[in-house]
Amino acid sequence: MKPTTTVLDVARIRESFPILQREVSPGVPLVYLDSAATSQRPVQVMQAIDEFYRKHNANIHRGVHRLAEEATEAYEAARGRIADFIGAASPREIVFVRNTTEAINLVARTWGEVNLGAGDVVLLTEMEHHSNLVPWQMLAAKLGFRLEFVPVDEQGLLDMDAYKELLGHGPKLVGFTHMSNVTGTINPAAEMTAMAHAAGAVVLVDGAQSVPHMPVDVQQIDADFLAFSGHKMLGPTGVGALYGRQELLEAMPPFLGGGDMIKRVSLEGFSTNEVPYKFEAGTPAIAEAVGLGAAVDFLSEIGMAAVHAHEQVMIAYALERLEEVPGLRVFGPAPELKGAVASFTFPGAHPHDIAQILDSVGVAVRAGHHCAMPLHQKFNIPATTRASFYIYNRIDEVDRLIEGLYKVREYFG
Amino acid sequence: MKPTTTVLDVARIRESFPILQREVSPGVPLVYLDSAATSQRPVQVMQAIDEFYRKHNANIHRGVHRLAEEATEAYEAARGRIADFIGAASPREIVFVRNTTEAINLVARTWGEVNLGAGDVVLLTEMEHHSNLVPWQMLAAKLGFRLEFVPVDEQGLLDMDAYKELLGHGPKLVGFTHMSNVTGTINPAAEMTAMAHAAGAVVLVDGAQSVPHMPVDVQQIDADFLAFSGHKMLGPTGVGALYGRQELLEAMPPFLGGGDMIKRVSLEGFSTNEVPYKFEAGTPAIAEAVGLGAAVDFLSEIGMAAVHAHEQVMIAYALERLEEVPGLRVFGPAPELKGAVASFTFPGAHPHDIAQILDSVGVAVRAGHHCAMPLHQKFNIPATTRASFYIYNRIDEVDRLIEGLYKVREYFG
Amino acid sequence: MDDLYREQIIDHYKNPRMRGTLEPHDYSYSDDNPVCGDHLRIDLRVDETGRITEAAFDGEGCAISQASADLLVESVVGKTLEEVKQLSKDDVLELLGIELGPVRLKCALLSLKVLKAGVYGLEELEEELV
Amino acid sequence: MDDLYREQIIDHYKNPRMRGTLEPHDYSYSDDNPVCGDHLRIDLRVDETGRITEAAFDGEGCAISQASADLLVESVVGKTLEEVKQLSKDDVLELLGIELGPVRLKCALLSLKVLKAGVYGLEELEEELV
Ligand SMILES: Cc1ncc(COP(=O)(O)O)c(C=O)c1O
Ligand SMILES: Cc1ncc(COP(=O)(O)O)c(C=O)c1O
Repeated sequence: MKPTTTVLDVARIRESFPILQREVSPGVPLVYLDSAATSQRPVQVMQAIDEFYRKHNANIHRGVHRLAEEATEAYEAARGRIADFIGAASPREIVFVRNTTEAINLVARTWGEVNLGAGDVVLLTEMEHHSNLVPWQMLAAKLGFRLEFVPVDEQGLLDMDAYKELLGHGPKLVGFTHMSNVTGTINPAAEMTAMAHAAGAVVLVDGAQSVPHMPVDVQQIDADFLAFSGHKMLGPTGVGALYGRQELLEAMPPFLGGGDMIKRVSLEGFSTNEVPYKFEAGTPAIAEAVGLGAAVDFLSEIGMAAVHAHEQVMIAYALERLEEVPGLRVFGPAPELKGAVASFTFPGAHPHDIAQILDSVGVAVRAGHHCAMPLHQKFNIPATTRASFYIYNRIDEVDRLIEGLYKVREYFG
Repeated sequence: MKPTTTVLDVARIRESFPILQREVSPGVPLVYLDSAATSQRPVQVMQAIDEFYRKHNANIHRGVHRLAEEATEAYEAARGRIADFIGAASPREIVFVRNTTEAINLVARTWGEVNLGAGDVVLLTEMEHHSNLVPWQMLAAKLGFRLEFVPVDEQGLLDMDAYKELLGHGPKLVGFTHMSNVTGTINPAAEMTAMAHAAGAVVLVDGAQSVPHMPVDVQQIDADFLAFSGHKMLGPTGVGALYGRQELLEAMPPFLGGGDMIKRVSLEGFSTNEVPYKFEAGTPAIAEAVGLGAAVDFLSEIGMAAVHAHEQVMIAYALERLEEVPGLRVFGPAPELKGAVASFTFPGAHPHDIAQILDSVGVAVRAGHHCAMPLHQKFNIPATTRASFYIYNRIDEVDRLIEGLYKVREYFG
Repeated sequence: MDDLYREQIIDHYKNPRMRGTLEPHDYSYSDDNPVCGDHLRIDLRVDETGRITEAAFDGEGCAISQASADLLVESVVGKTLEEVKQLSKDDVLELLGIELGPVRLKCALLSLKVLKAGVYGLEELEEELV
Repeated sequence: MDDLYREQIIDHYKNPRMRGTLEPHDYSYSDDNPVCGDHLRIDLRVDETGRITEAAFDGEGCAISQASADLLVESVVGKTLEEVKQLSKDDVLELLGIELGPVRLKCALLSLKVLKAGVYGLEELEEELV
């Protein structure tokens, strides 16, 4: 049944997103269903960046002049807002990075480098994004530890019995995505971290898809590390964050070397700065951090519970309609177990061609392996087409997607 | 003698920089002399970012929909413009990074990791920024190679006889800054790379200060690697570039692991993508790269030779006036051997206090070790105050600086 | 869109003329398009004068990549290896008869890339194709 | 600015009352402000009841950090170690009598940081000072 409204005032939200007024070609308005790849940005975020550059722009930390102080305050205030947003105990637990990928590499190259060795096990899952797989493969090749994987079933859910069993191998680190970017599966993070902690493991949660779309509280899920990207949560590109528990961060060696991460340097050596600065070498993405702060404000004003509720309505309706399309196969569990992401295949039509035909009617979706080749291998398909939704999507945009899919059938059916 | 004009139409240039209209406190207009830390951004750059977000924003490379194609084209076009700007043979030789610091760490962790070992020598200079020192110290601690340093004389010039001698130790890599961010010294890059190549070394040039301020052509100076930051050359924060000769880049292992840098991934392992993508893991700073492209256009329109000529006039006049101030000591060589950077000390007044008093009259300068502690140790001082100039600085802003310094004398003289 | 999926392309995609493998062959090469996980292999048989006598492709991928492979492989039979080396991106686009954005261009050119790699070795052609 | 460099501060900077070193001492700690390379050391002598009988600081730095060190060290003579543990950022700012931006705040608080680190151990105080 088609819902007539959701919990959000989508019309009002859309006023903040000028790109959604765009036509893809004359007379063909944009239906943006690719937010799992990157979200759009509201004018509030663009204005925060613009205002920073117009009024306060300077390099931070080392300056005593007015602009430098204002820039430092703006940057650190953003850190504080992000800490609050995910329930961190202190802003010091937030390290600014470029994106989720860098955040995970940072953990691998610092915590991993000193805590992992031959004979150790790192436990991941079969549904990981390459970002939470390749860094561990690179490190494993170097240090000689073993990777193990929690299997995914045909519904796209983790096999929790297998998880329990694999924890018995005593992994030093457990890393899993909070929400799959392919199936939308929301993993039971709090339960999984509790089990991992009981088995003595440190837990890294890939929050790239969860932090933008649902309430995430690091203390409630008890994550040791949480990685996420600004660009998927209304913020600018070029900035993301790594949350790390303070005592872990303090015990870790530095990541990149350079300015700001040091306390003292001589030609002979250096000593490191305090956390989180120890991990932020060189001039950071200052304006982008400020922009991410504005994005967090925008989301907080709506409320993450409302964001999630809206998306639940969207995905339930989308799955219902997708099932009507003859031959279409959707991957992933029931709507209440997942976020607003639907990946599917269609017999006889390559995912790229589906995306292209949808594009011709204005519907922007993604096609490919979505940086999760192993999960596609598991499902025995090279690629899928993926539609993903966010706060600015309307119910009737699902209908536009379905119309486009009927057009695909005309060509390839 | 006070020059009445320079080669640039500074009044017109200033129209593009709204922040320069700002007052630091009521009635006290801003005199921004801190461009060596970070430059200001022209509206053209802000507009390029804004327009990207308003019209073309999407994730790149993996998308077939219209926005994704436009975003990919914009990002790659920026890469091409940056390649042209520094005379690279191909856009493939440009890797987008966060900043100079990351660029140098990238070289250390990829080229360095496979080419350096116990018994090897890496030759740097005493005037390096921490960004071109700490990454090598970290790697040396791990791999056991030795760091050697070309000495700096009291004028702030490299000792070229010592350089020749040190090349005799057969360094595998020579790394030096093209322009010092403390003394402004411009090192003879072409001559130094020729000598280093003759000695069999690979050469990394830190272009953080040179690329923004003078014509730099990688083929003319024959650098193997050149690192620079967008934020010091009118571009946004969060983006910079590493130039690397294509055959070197191709032979190097990847840097960070994750999406986009791979060709194929399975649970067992991965194969890497082509250069430069091999080095760009995860969603890059897309809008920022586009902004940097606009910054390069802005600079190209002015012409880098004109930029340098303007700054020569500025620094010659600034040095002349600084010498008038009793007791003030300026570090660095004669104006024709340096960029538009003047670092100085004043007896009885700490550099921080000088900067603070200058701030009170609207003059924004930087105080501290400028991330070059070893050079300050060499000069036997903990810190300096630094004034630095760019295309938007007027001759009379030098006079404002000098007035401020006389005020410092009143307090601390 | 009607441009992009004109009948000829859908036809070559659904009913490829040149799909198959040649065993034995004189030249063979396979590669992927990492963007979408497409895979393509091209086999060639060549006579003493360096002229291609038989050609076949196999793999999976989108309509653009498969139709382009079919059209391209069809077009090289009877050509010399030297002539194959001269083939350009524009030749492939002419065979397809459509305009393409940068991402789909990779799909369309995968077949040319694989063909040339088989004939020459990968290093040399990367340059040429960009 | 007149606020920032009011006479008392310039006076304590130019003519510090408490500059020196105590050898032997009961407590001593030194640290840097990495932002500017300032360096500060504080020495204390304490009687059996835990009351500070003598105190001195040494180091180099800006007027704010040096005047703050001089004022703070002067103020702790006669206090107990327990009382020193209670000292807060606001106590230092009150001694200085000025308002400060975030960067200069670090200069002003370096002396408190060093003093407390000497009394307690560095880990505990980092939390407290932010
Ligand atoms: C010579 C030099 N190298 C490297 C850097 C580091 O630049 P970034 O902080 O953008 O990484 C700077 C800037 O402070 C510099 O002046
Ligand atoms: C689950 C998941 N992890 C990691 C990433 C990587 O994010 P980024 O490209 O911003 O580093 C993504 C985004 O594609 C994702 O969906």
